[in-house]
Amino acid sequence: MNASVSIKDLSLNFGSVSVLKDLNLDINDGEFLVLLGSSGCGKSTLLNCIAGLLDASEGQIFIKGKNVTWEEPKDRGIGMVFQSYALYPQMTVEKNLSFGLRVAKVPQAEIDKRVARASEILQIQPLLKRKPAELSGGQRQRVAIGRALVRDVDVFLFDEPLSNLDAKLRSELRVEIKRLHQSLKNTMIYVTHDQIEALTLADRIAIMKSGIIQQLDDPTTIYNRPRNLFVAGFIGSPSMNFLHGELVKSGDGIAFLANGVIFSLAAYDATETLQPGRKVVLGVRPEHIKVNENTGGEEHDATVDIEEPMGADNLLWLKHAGHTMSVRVNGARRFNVGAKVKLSFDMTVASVFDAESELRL
Amino acid sequence: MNASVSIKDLSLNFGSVSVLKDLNLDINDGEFLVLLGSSGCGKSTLLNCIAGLLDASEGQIFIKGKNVTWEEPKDRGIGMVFQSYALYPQMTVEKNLSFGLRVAKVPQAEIDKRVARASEILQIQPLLKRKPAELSGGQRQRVAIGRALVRDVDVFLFDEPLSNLDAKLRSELRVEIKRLHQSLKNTMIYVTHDQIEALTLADRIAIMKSGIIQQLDDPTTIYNRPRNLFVAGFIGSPSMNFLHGELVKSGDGIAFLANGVIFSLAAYDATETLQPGRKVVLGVRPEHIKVNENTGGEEHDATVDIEEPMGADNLLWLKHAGHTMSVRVNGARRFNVGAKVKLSFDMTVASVFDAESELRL
Amino acid sequence: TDLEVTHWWTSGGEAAAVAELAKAFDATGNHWVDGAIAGSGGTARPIMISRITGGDPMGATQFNHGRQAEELVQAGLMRDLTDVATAEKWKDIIRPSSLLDSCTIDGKIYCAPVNIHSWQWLWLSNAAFKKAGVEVPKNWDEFVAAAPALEKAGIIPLAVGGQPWQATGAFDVLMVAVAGKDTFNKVFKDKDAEVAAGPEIAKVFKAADDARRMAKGSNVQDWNQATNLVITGKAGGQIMGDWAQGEFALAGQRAGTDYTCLPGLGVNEIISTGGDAFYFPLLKDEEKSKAQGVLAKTLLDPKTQVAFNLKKGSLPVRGDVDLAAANDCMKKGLEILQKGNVIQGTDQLLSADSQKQKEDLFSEFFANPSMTPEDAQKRFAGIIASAD
Amino acid sequence: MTGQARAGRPNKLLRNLNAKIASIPMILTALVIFVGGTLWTVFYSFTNSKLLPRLSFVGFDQYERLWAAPRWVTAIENLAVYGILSLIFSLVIGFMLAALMDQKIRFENTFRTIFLYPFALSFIVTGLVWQWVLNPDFGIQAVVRSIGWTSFTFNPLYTPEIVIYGILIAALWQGTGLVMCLMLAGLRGIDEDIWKAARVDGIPMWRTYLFIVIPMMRPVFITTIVIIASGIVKVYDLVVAQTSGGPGISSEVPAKYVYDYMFQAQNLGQGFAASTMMLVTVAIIIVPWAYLEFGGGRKRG
Amino acid sequence: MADVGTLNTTAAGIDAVAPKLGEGPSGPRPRPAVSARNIMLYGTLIIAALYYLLPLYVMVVTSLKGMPEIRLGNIFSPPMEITFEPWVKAWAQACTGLNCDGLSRGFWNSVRITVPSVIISIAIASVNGYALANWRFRGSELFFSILIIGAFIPYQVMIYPIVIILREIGIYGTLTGLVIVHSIFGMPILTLLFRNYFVSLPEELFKAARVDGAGFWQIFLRIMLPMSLPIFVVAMILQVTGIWNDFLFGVVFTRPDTYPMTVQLNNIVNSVQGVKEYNVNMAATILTGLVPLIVYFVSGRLFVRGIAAGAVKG
Ligand SMILES: Nc1ncnc2c1ncn2[C@@H]1O[C@H](COP(=O)(O)OP(=O)(O)OP(=O)(O)O)[C@@H](O)[C@H]1O
Ligand SMILES: Nc1ncnc2c1ncn2[C@@H]1O[C@H](COP(=O)(O)OP(=O)(O)OP(=O)(O)O)[C@@H](O)[C@H]1O
Ligand SMILES: [Mg+2]
Ligand SMILES: [Mg+2]
Repeated sequence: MNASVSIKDLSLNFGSVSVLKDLNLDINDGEFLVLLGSSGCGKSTLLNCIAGLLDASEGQIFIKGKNVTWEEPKDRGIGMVFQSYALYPQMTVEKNLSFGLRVAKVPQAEIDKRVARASEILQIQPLLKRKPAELSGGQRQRVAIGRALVRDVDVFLFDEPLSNLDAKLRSELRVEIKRLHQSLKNTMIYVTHDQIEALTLADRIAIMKSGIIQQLDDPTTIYNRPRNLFVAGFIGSPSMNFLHGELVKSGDGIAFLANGVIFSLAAYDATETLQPGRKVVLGVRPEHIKVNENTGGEEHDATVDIEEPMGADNLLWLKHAGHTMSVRVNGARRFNVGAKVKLSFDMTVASVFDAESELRL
Repeated sequence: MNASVSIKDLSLNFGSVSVLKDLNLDINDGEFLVLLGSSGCGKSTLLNCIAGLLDASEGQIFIKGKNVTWEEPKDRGIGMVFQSYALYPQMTVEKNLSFGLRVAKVPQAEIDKRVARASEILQIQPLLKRKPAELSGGQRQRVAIGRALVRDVDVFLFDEPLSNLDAKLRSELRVEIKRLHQSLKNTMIYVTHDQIEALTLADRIAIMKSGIIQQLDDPTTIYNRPRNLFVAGFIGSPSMNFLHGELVKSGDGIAFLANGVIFSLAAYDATETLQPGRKVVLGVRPEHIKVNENTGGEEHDATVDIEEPMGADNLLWLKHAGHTMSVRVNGARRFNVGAKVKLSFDMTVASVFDAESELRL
Repeated sequence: TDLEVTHWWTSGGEAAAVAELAKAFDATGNHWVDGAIAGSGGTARPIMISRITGGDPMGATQFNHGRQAEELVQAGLMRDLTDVATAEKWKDIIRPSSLLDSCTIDGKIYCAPVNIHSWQWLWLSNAAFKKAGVEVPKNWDEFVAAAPALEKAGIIPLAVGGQPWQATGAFDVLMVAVAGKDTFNKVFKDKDAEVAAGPEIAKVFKAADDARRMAKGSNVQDWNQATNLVITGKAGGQIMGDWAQGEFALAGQRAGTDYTCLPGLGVNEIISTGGDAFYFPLLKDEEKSKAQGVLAKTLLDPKTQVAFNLKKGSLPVRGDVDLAAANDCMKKGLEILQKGNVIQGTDQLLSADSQKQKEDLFSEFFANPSMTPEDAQKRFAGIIASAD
Repeated sequence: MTGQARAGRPNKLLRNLNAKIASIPMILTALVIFVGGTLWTVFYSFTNSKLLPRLSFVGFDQYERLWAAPRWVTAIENLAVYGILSLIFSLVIGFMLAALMDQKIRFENTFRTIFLYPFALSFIVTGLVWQWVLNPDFGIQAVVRSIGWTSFTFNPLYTPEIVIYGILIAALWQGTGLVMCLMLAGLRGIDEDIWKAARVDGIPMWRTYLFIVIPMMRPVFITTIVIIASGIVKVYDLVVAQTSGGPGISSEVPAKYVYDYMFQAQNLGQGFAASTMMLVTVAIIIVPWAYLEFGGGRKRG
Repeated sequence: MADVGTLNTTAAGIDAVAPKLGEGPSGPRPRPAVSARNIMLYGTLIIAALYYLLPLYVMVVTSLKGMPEIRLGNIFSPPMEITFEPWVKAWAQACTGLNCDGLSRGFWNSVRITVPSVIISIAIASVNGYALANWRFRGSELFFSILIIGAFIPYQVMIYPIVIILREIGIYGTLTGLVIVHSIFGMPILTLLFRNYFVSLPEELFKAARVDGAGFWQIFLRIMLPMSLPIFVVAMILQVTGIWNDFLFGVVFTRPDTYPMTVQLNNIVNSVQGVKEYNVNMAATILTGLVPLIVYFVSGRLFVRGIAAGAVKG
């Protein structure tokens, strides 16, 4: 198999609490996989299992085809980057980078070479003689990445590496990590609860909830075809709008009925799976609703409740037939609170979920 | 004057370090003013001065026309909400809300009434008997707001109330605070370093840097007509693109020349202030650059360097005549890295800054 | 050979006396390594015992004459001195013979007594009585009668230090003086609780009650500080063993002129024959064992006995030495000894445990005026009843 | 490591082997010394061992005698009075000093050093010094009298009813500095926003301390109480140096009873019975606490 | 850190007289430097400081007086005539039994006892604390709980069993034996301190080092130790004072030629020759306490920091 990291039936309990449940995951060589999920869902636990910092209760872990379930972290060919940077405060940057190599008794010449290369890639040469306390947050995180880099590992593990940084720095380093991956082509596993990071960085995203992977797919699929209600609600900011109602027949096609309002589903991407009478949830993303733009199709009346101008965009909270709905419009378009507007829904990218199983139909 | 809070020539030093410098600020009655700035610029210090938690070195503070420079915090008619919630951990929510009133010997009936009202507004009735430790972050922050609410104050002060919350909760509470302001119509002063919060909540934003207010304006003005380079760069995510070059004559109009490429400034909103020969910086926001959309105007060649899909949007990092430029396009439009594209710039909303004074021209 | 000797003789007179022992021992070609532990037997004894039981014994150690080392001997931790004793004919020379009996367990001799200490002395400051304008008393009753005059002159009538054994000792002395030798023996030797609860002892408690009243205000802990109160005339008198004499001597005072001593409190001229003895832990080292023998011999050498006891203010354990240099008080003691008016010390008669219980009782009694003599006597009888 | 895939889980005992090896001193101390020594002590408390331990059992005799002994009862009462007062006063004084020190004062280092230095001195030294300062003939009483107030009486060490307070004064002098340090550390750990919130709410300072800050410092108080309490149970040297249990038996404490009967009275059985009673007392106090602190709910693995 | 907020909390509490009216006080700050609050604050502190300093003052003053002057009475009055005689005597001449070389002998014995005891007990306790914090294994918490409860056991109770154990091992009376005893009795509190401290260090640091390939000892020596200065200072101070001041073990578990200074002090103080020589006693007392005092004065600042890190959390 060409899976770089392969996890088979992994379970992990802390005492009586089961944190990971029968988890299976294959990560391809050179892939950038993001583990996304809310706090406490077990992302870090999974990453620590892969790194060998926690012992699995059941199951096996393979890295590059080798069963490493009981190997020491250092023998697994992994490097890890932590949220809090975890730099050794008493060592200079250079010593931080070379610590693992010195422990492994790599010859000095080789150490120098690798440190030089890593610090060049990360552009931290001027910082080599400083101590971590003398670095800014972004610089520290770069050094932390460098520590994995010098060890020439097969798999990089990142545990929320950017969440201690401020927004601006975060977006800068995001780009850097992306560049790093493009040039190194290592396998990278990246834990985050920030969906923007997940969407921008990932080749594939694994969305987790309570120790179970909900969906494992590329970002576009995850965004546009969420497998279930949880994924749909979790991804996207502001959240997808959910309308609870049922499917009804309308003409020859099928439509959605909620609070007495009918939405045609003719344009939906999988009408064949929709049966009338079923209780469903319709999900539409805020940017897939048009305001006062006559598209020629179906239009719905709504009232502006709150307006949140965000610069490039303008977020409207609308009241529509008993629902509150968020809609994203261009930042230049401003509305008064209380204004009456007309909405049209882009059903080609909407999602319909079964109300009971919560799965996408 | 109808200023609710008025600050006159306020200076504050910590020892020899001057943190606030001759600051003047008038906040209107019922206004929602956001103090925005990066970490350490003095936002909290200013807020603490208004609250009376720090003594000004120089200057005066008026609240509702009364000079309160030397008043106790409790006598200033202010309520304050802190980033760390600062709830009293061993008291129930109810006690937390009423403690200040009980100390002030307000009659019990009145206390009950006010607590009931506040908890209704904030929808925390079911939590009244719990201790803070048993609440989620969002609930805690709501209680913290409630504590200001029961005290029936004229001015609400918020010090980064949402920055300890996760993204989802943050956007929810943001809406709630906005609603609260719409219904209470109190004066609110809100410190944050999150520009989205600033843009969405504020009636006016005061952007601070090193203890000095750089610009005080409504969000649209701030976003579209930043007074100087700092404000322009600070607001907007991703940042405005800056091109360094100079003004040249082109035909009868004026144009911008950078790295040998000419940009016509005919559509700029204040061409009269532009003189040829001047060294300037051209600032264009990522969403004001169109990619491969033939607008009929000037077009520039560029190459896609990195693509960051973010769901609703897609952020492209482009190489263009020696600059790196970020451009925001619709999330549905995807590009390959290395693809050649054509850009057109919307100069009606661009900004030109003097390279030396850094002021917008 | 170096021999480490532990003891708790650290006050001025005591230290001078020890120096004599060391000198004599060093003269035999060996070396006395001094291991003094200050703070009376209470502090030092546990340390000595720990070391012996812990397997790190010293060459020789002081104990009070009596039952303190009984169990160590029984556990086989002590050296049998019978060989030395026979060679030196201790049986013949040591007097009173009860001293050697205390060293004898199962017919074997385990210790070398070095001195006789008697408790039954009342030391009086002549200067204090002069200041108070009364005659120096000749017995306990006169002393009690003189107390108010002393108090009026700002003098504490009776100095009693805070250490518990001082109060106990004073009581034992009062018992001999007030109730006589027979009662004393009935109580402490035969452990007759009935006598202890009886009228004779009630009289003793009455006297102790007097003593308690007279002792009010002596804010000192150590016995020699109390003695010092007498020496400086701040107190009228002190009930203390003959070792107090060493302190008077060190202060340059002379018996008769500066101070007066009343053996048996001037009532019953009887003295007890407690004292100190050296015990020798069993050592593996041949050389050292031999040196122990030498030391034992040296300790009982007449010359050493004289030199040591003169400094120490105690009586020698052998009847055949010449104590021409002895002062008045010591001579009085020798006389009584000669007459055979002796009793055994309570250390010899009672176990350490019973002694401790007594100490607890009497230190409380002396410090707590609200404790009635009757209550105290009841408790005393209880202790005697369970004593061993 | 052969690189060969290993199927099974390696031997459990060998995992974390280094940690186990490194913990051997701790395990030995805990098991052999503390558990073993304690059991040994309890075991022999049922014998009538005298100078040397021996196995002649007498049932609860030693305990009956113990509780019949006025000195033991006094010792227990003294320990209770001393313990409760010293706990309260240490905490109160330590906290007040810490609160004062926490006011951004100048010369903080100087004051802290002054408050803390007695802690560097042993109880023996502490006892000696205070014995002297409180000596009625030289110390405070004499000095006050010499400046004219002749009826002034302050003679705790020779007054049986209040002698325990004389010891308390010395103990507080020696120990409050450490408590202050602990409290100061605790105060500095309080979120400063709490102070601000309380001020904005108009809560007076003493109420802020009493109702908000002190409850928040629970962990500090627990640590402090453990440290003070373990010292209280063991109090011995100070009493010996200051009063030797006197006057009479009025300042006796249990540890001294144990020591005296084990070594001076050469009645190990009695001493062991007394120590066992002390251990029982300690266990009654500390086991529930230890359970709360360390038993329930692990913090992390 | 407590901050300006705290400061002003008090400031406001007492200084309620600040101008209140709408009238603009545009002049200088209305708060006087010497406020009622400051008088209260510093007044209390200074009174407290006097209480703490009094005994030290008495000790020093007395040790510089001659005996005649002491007998005259007032212990608080400064010496009329300063004499260093008592110090000389305490250090080099005071007698116990036959040995008249004062404290000087005990001093070096104390050094010989304290240095290895401190080093070894801290070494053991720090490794224990580290293992407890970062490498938990089954039962480790149980042993730790036993250890903590052990902190409450009076030393006297343990002497007998320990004497037996040391005797059985055959190291009774040796320096090794004493060092072991000190290590045992220092272990509970020190282990608690170290454990709490290591728990408070970021766990990620430990994980990072493991990923870097460092093992149990390497992480301890190269990562944890260099970060633990404050807690080591605390441990060092506690142990230096504890061991230096120890009397009981020093006297029970050594022999006269290796008696520590405290035993010597006890001998000098309790060997009264007639009148107590208070001046010599005081000088001896100060001399004995000098080492721990110096340790405190030098590292007091780190002590508070370390306490904050090791004692308060956990
Ligand atoms: N040592 C532990 N003992 C017991 N439970 C633990 C332990 N570590 C983690 N858990 C629990 O396991 C669950 C998963 O924790 P984990 O740290 O993997 O979450 P996460 O997804 O990384 O969250 P976050 O985004 O907050 O880092 C949580 O519910 C947590 O409470
Ligand atoms: N008590 C103080 N003593 C000395 N300097 C201080 C003090 N408090 C704040 N400062 C300094 O004053 C400046 C402004 O601090 P302030 O807390 O107002 O920043 P801020 O804008 O609120 O930052 P943040 O976003 O991080 O909260 C900082 O440089 C800070 O270092
Ligand atoms: Mg995590
Ligand atoms: Mg701030």
